[in-house]
Amino acid sequence: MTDAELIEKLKADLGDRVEIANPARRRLFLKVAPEHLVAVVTRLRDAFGLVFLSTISGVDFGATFEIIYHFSTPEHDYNLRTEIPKDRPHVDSITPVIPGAILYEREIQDMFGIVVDGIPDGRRLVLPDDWPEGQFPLRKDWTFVRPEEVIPGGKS
Amino acid sequence: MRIAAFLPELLRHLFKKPATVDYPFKKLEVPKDFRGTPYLRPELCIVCRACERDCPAESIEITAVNEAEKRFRMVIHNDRCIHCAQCVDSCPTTPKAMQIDSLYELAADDRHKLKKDWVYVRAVMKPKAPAAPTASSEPTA
Amino acid sequence: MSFQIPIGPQHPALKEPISLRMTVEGEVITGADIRLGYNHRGIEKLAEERNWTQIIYLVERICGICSHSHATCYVQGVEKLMELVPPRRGMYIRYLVAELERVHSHLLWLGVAGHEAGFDSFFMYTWRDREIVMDLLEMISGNRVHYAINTIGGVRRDIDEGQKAKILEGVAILKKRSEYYFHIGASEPSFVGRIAGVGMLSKEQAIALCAVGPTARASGWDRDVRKEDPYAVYDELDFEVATADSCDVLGRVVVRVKELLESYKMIEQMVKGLPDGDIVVKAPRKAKAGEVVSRYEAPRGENIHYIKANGTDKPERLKVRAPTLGNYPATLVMLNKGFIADIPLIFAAIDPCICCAERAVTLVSARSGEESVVTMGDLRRQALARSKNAPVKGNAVWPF
Amino acid sequence: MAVLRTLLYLVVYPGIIFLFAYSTFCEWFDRKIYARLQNRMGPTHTGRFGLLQPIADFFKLLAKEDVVPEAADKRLFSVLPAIGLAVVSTAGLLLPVWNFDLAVPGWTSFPGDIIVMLYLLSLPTLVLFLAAWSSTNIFSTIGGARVLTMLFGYEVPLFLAVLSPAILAGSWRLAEIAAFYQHRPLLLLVNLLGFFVALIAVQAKLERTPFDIPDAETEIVGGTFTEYSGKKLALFRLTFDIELVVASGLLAAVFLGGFPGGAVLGFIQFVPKTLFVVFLLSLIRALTARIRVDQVISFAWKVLTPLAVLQLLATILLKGFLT
Repeated sequence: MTDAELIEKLKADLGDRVEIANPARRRLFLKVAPEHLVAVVTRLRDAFGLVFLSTISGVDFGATFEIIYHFSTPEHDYNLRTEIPKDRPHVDSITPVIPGAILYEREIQDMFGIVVDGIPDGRRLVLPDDWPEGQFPLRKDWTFVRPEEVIPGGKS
Repeated sequence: MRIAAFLPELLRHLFKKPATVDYPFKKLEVPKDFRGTPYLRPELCIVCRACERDCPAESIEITAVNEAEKRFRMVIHNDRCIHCAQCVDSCPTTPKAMQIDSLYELAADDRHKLKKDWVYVRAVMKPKAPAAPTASSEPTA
Repeated sequence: MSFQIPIGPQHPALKEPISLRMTVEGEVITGADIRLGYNHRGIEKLAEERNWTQIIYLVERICGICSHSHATCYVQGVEKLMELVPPRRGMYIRYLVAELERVHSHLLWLGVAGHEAGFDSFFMYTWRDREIVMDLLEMISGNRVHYAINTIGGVRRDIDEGQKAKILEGVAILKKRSEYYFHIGASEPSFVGRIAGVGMLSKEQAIALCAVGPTARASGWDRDVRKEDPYAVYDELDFEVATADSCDVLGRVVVRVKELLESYKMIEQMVKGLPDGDIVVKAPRKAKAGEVVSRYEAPRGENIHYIKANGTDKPERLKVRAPTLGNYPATLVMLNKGFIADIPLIFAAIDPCICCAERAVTLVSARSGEESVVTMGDLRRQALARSKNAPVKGNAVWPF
Repeated sequence: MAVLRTLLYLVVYPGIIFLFAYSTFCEWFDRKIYARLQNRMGPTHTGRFGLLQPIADFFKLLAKEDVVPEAADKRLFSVLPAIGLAVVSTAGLLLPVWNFDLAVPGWTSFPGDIIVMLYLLSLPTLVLFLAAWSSTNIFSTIGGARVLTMLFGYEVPLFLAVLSPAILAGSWRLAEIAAFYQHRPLLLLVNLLGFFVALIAVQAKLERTPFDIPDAETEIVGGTFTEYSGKKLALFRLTFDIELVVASGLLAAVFLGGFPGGAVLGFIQFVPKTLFVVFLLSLIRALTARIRVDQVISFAWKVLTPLAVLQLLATILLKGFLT
């Protein structure tokens, strides 16, 4: 199936819930509103065989977050993106549809402070347990001030 | 499944020379492209700062000692160096002002001793001519 | 009686820090939990402050064993962003190193599997033979671990005729040895008894939990980025995707040995068909705004980098997903109902490469079995207080 | 004179000095063979050919910090290494190398000493279990449970295999068994099966691969030894080295014809025979992967014990045939 055919098929199936871009061969970028996310993922899994989630990336745009779900089938790569406002960072969990998404959802919770609603296990994943609340390292406004290097037993 | 399938191989090795090298007493040669520690040939450096900009470990530091005399100081923090030799690739002069040696026994008990610095006068862009008469290279470390 | 045993963050079976909390009843595992973050170095954040060239060496240091895979994955993404086409010869050398790295990684893994099963002779032999491929890599790139052969637009070191001959010679020896290991791995009864039927992961579970790489392929799910999304030179090479359907650790051994044999085939093809020409094109310092998803089949599975550029010499966002992370949910399923003795084997069978934060220590009190999370600062204070209060030992002097 | 002889026997040969020196040599031999089988060098630089490496390791451990866990039973924890060492050294005294009179049983060689020796060799296992249990560490506890589980597996085949030559010789005294086979060397071949059963059981008793389950470092850290450090660990390691010597000496005395001819001739036979056994044990160690504890039990009861019983039956039938 060529890219153009696939896009036609996707458009026919999902209607105006998604915007589709095709920047390179085999690469599809689908944009979906956050409220349709789980429904679209379910439909894609059942009708298009998207069972394999590679990872979930988050990007900080200043006023909004973009979350990208990278799926792939043997023929195509699907990158499903959704944008959520920063002042209300909530997104629905896709773990009921794709169980393997759990670690990636925990990761974006840690790193961006995005609240994943309905996640079965919302503990911290990569950040230490004594990490202060409300600090999310991959947000653009979070900066790390490198402490002065202290060499034990000598001057720097 | 076979009992003691490994036995012939094991017994064969009893009479073979060990595969390991008795390291501090015997040494292996390094390949010709080995990336050791970077060093500077100060008479060639045009202070373009390409190495400083591209160094992934931020271990090269160039500061002006005297702007008027065009004297500069380069410090290579070998305790931070990751031996990627990107500075050699980035260096625009021919021959390269940044060079890399092939020493590999770099352990030291004091990281301050690993710092190397050069104070030198900036070379002119055409390094094919013999070094400028004012160029005095004096490694101070 | 069920009790918890902590495997890690420091444990002889783990070469890197990760914490597995096992609930066991006698020798049988009834529950498993995983805790990451002991090795988080903030590379994604760091990458946002570096320029395109510096990041090559940064991502190379995500992992020591598959260093080339991360660098290649990143570089091929950046080349797409910059619309560069590297010369054919450069591409061939880059993927030649990639396949050699796969050989080295799989041989290393075979040795580790042997060691985890207490089969040290196997471990020593595979690691001895791995030296051959390490020497080849050192000869091509200059160094043994971080090859640093990638640069944006090609590679940094060329191959001459003598080196080609040496590569072919080394691969011929390795081929013979790998076939021997295949034969031994399938026939030494104590080894097979340890790995057959251990760590079962059915195909349905592998798909649901998004397993990647040899773990997925050993469950009969033939996903391989090299085949399904042939990047660079892989559509010109003749190879097969190695799979097994036994779904256990033995299957993972078989898959990896088969992949070794496929890699030797590819190396020979690449060395023999090495085109002439340049090895590198000059890269611009800045990339146009845009985004790219770069996929690469690392020795451990699919490696995916998402790179977003904003028109400067630094990326807007670099997201790295190392293959091991994708295999953790599957590992927890595999561990369930296994024996304590199987923990290292099952965990090693996904070839874990742990890259992610440190700073918290979980203490399990031996007496009460209660857990308390203590920060590093507290621990240091406790240690200092204890050493201050401790009486000076009379015999704390060297006795001779 | 008798007192001097006894003192020599207790202190020098085969007493504690000899056992210490020879057990470190056996450890060196084991390590060197193991390394050479794996195409490595093994100990090389301490002393000539690295001969002093085990002694250097021993003294290094003696100088290390000795940590006793707070929750442990301190008295038991500290005294167990010494008990283990004493037990195996006592077993070493019963080896019929010197100072025995075939006609007159003495305190170093008496009817039934083979049984005493087997029991003395079983005691270190119990010591190990107690050590593991008193450490209170979770890994040690698992290791201790594994020690006992394994004990139920290998002990029966070992006893059956070692006792069948004794039945054929018609004596419960090591020196007499050895003398019996010296007169009829061909009968040694009858016990070949028993020798291999005993060899594997001894491998399990010494907790070496494939039976190093109680201290499998990749599974349960140090297992039984997790909490032991410094001097106590050094003593435990020495215990295992001496146990290696004593067990290989027992096998050599029972299955390989013993060591006749007084102190000097006996010594000349003792060394090659025990080294042969140690070599075989090293070979097994290099040949196999560690198996699981349930596999040990099923292997011991389904394979080793039937083989040992077979050996016993063959011996009894042969004995009836001979007399």
